[in-house]
Amino acid sequence: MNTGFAKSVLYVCVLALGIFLPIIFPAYIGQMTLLWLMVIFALTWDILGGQMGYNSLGNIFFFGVGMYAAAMIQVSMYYDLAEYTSPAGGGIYEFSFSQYFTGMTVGFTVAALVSVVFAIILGRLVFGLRGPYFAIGTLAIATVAGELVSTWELVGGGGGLSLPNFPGEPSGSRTLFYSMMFLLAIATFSFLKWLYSTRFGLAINAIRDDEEKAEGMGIRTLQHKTVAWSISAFFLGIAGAIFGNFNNFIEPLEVAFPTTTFGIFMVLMVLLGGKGTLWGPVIGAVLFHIIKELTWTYLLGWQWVALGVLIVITVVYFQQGIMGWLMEKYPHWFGIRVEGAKQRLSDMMDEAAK
Amino acid sequence: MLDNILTNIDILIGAPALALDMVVNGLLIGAVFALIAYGLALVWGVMNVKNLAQGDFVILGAYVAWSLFNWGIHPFFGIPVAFGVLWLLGGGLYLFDFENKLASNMSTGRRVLFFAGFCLIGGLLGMTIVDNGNYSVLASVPDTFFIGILIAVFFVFLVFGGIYGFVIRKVIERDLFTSLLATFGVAIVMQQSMNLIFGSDEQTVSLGMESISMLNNNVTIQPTRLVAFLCAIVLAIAVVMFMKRSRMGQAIRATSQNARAARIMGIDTEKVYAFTFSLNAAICGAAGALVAVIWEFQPFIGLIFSIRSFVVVTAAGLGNLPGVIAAGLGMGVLEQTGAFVIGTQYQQAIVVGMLVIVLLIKLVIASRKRQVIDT
Amino acid sequence: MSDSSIVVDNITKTFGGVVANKDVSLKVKKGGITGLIGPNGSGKTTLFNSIVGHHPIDSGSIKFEDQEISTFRVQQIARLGLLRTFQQTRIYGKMNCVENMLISIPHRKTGFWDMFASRDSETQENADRLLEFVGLYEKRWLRAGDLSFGQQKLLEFAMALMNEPTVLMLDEPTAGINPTLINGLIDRLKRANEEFGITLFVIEHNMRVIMNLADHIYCLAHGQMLAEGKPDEVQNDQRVIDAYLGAH
Amino acid sequence: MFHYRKTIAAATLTSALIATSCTAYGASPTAGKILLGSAISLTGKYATAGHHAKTGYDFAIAKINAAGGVKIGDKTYMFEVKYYDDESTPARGGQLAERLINQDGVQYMLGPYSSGLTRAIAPVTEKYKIPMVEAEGASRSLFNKGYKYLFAVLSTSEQYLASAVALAARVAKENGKAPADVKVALAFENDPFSLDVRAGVMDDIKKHGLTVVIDDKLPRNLTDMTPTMTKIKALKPDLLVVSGHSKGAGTATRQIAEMKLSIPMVAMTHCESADLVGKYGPTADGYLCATQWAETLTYKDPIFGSASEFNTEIKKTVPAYAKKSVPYQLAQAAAAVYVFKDAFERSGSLDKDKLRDALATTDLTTFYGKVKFSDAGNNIAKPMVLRQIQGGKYNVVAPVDFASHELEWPRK
Repeated sequence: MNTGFAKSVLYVCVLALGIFLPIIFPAYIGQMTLLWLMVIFALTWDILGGQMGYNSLGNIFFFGVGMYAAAMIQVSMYYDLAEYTSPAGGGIYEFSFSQYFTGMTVGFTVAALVSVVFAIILGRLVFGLRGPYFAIGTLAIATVAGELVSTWELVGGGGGLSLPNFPGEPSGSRTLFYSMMFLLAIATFSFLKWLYSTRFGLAINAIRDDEEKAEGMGIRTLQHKTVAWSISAFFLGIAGAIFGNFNNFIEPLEVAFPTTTFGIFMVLMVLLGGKGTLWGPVIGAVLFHIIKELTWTYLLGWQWVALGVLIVITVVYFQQGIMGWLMEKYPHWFGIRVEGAKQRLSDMMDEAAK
Repeated sequence: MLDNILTNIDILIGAPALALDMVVNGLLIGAVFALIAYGLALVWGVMNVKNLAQGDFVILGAYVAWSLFNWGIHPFFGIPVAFGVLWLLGGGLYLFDFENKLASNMSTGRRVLFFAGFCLIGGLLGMTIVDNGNYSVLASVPDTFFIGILIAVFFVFLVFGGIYGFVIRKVIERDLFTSLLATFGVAIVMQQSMNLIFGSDEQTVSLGMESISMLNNNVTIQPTRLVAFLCAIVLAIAVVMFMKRSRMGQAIRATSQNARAARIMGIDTEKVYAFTFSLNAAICGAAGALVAVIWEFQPFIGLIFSIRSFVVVTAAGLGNLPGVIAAGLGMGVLEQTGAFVIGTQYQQAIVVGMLVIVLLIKLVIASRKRQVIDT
Repeated sequence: MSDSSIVVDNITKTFGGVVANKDVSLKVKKGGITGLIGPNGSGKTTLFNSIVGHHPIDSGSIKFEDQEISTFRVQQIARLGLLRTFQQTRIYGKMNCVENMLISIPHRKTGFWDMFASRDSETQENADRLLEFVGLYEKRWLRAGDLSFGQQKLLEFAMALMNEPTVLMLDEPTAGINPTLINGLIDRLKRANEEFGITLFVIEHNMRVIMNLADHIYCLAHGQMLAEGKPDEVQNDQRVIDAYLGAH
Repeated sequence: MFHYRKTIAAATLTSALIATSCTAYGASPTAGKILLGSAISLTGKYATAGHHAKTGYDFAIAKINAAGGVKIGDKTYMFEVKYYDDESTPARGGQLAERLINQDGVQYMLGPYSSGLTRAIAPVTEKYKIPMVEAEGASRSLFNKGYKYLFAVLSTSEQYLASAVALAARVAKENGKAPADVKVALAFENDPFSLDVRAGVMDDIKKHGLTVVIDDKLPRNLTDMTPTMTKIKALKPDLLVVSGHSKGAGTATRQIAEMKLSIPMVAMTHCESADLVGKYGPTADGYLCATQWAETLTYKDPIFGSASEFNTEIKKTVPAYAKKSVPYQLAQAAAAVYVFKDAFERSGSLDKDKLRDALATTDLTTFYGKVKFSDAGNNIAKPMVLRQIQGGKYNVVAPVDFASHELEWPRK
């Protein structure tokens, strides 16, 4: 039984769960869509937060940018956006099947591109900040973005914006958004798995471990940081676009740029699962989502208290996360070798053999 | 937008006294921001704890003052009480610091004192819980008072004992992220607890005091804000004197400069930390009482005070009280005039935008060093 | 082309009111091993930092291979092939030794898309060879942070070699190393100089080491250049002896 | 070997967790019961109003059940509600609606609080063809989307303060002033509801030809309105219109008094919910308050009795309202449940499509007012009323048909 086989078993299992669970439990498809969104959140946050050591609190910015970019494109391709969003409303807007999907395709592409462009521009600004100021600076950017969008009348300002209705059966739209989110999560995971295996993965790890040394060794740190942020932004932008359509109604402060909910959750999920690992964010996201959904059902009224306590426990007492804990406890599972008695013994044996 | 700005500037040119009005009002409320920010600068500087729950401490103080007001205690007497209550909460947390040897060595007298404090707070909270903010029960059923005490002591034990003993103490001197996220968790718990205890209604302490008007009513000064301003100044002076003169103040300053060296020199840093935390809690309590008489508040509004204090502290730097006061006052003025000129809907954006600008300025200053800005 | 790799001309660096370097000039000969000595606080590390672009200098000029670099930043200078190691050893602690080596490839030779290059066997072999060279081959899969201090120093040295620099500036390579290993290290430094053709510029405290190693030595005291010359000339210079003994 | 173990362990863990999460829930509609569902704001910025609405739902259900429940054919059903907390955020609202429908098997929905949340939930109920009677989402943007399953018992938001504008124009004429000389200051919160109220007010201002001198949008996290008040000082408008939920109403009232502004006419929404009289007493005198319902109106129905009886009973059964006036948010929530009861009984079945048709043909008089839905689903039978705070009492002053008191103008 080789590891390759075991790994493929795992991947097949996850894929099978992703495909069959919504068929077996169709009632939970909405929650499962969100589950994959959470996985995307955690994975994209971990690029910077875990692998590169830059704790951003403002990644949610790209989520909102993607969401609004896609929404604006989807509507304005067929209707006058200002009229569509005016509070008085200007009539009934319907989108045909082809309009809906053409709009979505174009919208999603633009969402991804706009997010990346923003990442590149803002990257030059924020990557000069270190430590606490990076976190606070990114948080401030996301907050300002939400505030500014809410004063932008073209997109409905604080009044929000309804997205085109799905021109078909409800089950169709549910399956559509589930598949989109699932595929995006799989794509994100696969992309990152590949990315971390390249030199890029090593470089951002180096930046995490000692940025000054990395600079001293000639690594193009700003370039790496910007690219890492852009990758994050790319996937988050698309995720935002999908979520906007899934939610059907978007609004700046709480749906698009929710710095104090999704923005913090993404950090928390990564910490819970173990940062700087590929599977940690996934595990963290799944666990967090389940805990959250359970408390929201069974602890009505107290759910936020429960969440707050969970945050505190994770952050204060269990910051290495599940994967980190496993790695500490069973390093050999992960192919990590430690300077232990065993190792020294084998060193001595090697010496003797020579 | 530009039209709006021009129109607004035009209004100001037409009535220049209004500019004075906004500056005065801005300074008055800025003093409250400065006070809250100073508390934050203290815990940030001494304990390296970036307290995101700062605003929620303030709101708790506001609720204390509001409760007292409902019992017929004038809020200006409520200020010292709120200061004291939150001090006790903060300091009492020391009792729950189980692993700390010093707490177990605490003299019986002090324990009794703390316990009495807890009973007081307990009673207060308890009655609020039982009464759901109506205070009709207070006069009629004395039993509930004692039940209230029991519930509240338990509650206080759980929540506040937890905050220091199980959270704050564990994140001192740890990295930024730990304290930021941990206190965010604390903030959520506090907001929800206040929501469950006091209800989600907006509350305020309305004193109905006549405003002082000058220059043909173009400049109005609300006495509440004036008192708030004076209180903030007096408190700030008291804190500065305390930090300069008292032994504890010196120990705090030493610890903030180098905790390890301070420990080697025989300063009990654990004690300093607990003290600093309770001092911050007390400052927040007093600031909360001021907030209660100036604004409307509800359990979820704390975040805006947290944000403002973060902006102020980031702009002024740690351990720089004159800077914090100046930045706080400036923040107040900027918020008022900025919202007037650019538009009220940008008020929040202006506040947070200031933070971005401050960071950028810092960045530009730092970029004079060769290594910070990359090619 | 001059035969000097680094030419430092009259540089001055102050921190606040404290003068760390005053009108310091020196030349590092191409292909040679140049030493820099001086008592504690004489401004050796400040000089290093000025050369590699760690902080701006107040006045003077620094040339590397005839190119003015005094306004360049750390990464640019590193990508020119001028590399330094740190007094407080710096390695990537959470990565294993091989990974530390693989990411220390000469970045000046890479383009944008090389960022996403997969691991190739050539680089891998090169890394293994250099780890073998410094004697860390057996421990190559250990996390770098778990290595002993001396081993970390060796790793840092290997990483620097991996980078294929033209000039390598070493800040106290033997500090904190077990004395029994020092001879091995000197030997390796010499071999690096000879076999790989890397110009070395070494700060060293240990007089025995530097006298063995360097072919030209500069001595700094109180931020100013005190003496220079062949090892034995410097060793016998009365001013150097006074400086070390604390006479003024 | 080790890798294999790790893999299996991880796979088992994942599947176990997902399985638990999915089977942990479980719901089935109970026989003899009609399960309604609602995502309502119990926490977050709309929590106050959310609680009002929830109290209204609960009260109405208790009342209807006590009066013998819903009679469909010869069977009797009791109402029951499943609540979730939407945390006042639209991102959560839509998901919870899905959950109510799919997991809890809810076939009939009661609305959430606020237009924003209703806008997030309506697409979901529409998608599943679940009839939703909502009582707290007044934005017109809800009724131009062609929704077939959305019914609102309340008047749409553009009507909220329209009569205040008309009133100002009338007063101006009576005092020999041209409407164009009437200066209006607007201060509206930047959220779906208030923006929609603003749109309505703007239409009416245009209609009557008044002049807007200040048009401020208030931030969501409002603490201070001083900048707006300063502008009022300079420009001295004749009418100030404020809408910003209870926080906006409270802050405005407080700061108008503090800055000693004399504005002849002030109109706002959410006076009752902000408890202006209780908190600010005489300083709030003379304010015009838009309300969907007033306890002094003369409507009645067989379950709740008259409006004033409803009012008294709430004050008696819910201690929190003993000392403050009962907000209309509560009354309209109760009315929504009553509309459901009526529609169920007329449709004579539990089928949701039949129920929808029955709802569409509702023509009912409740203690809250008349209810009759347009094709778009909004209630067209009930006007908004405008009350003025006069000596600490809310007295209806407009429209004329309902007015019990004369308008006091200018306010002191």
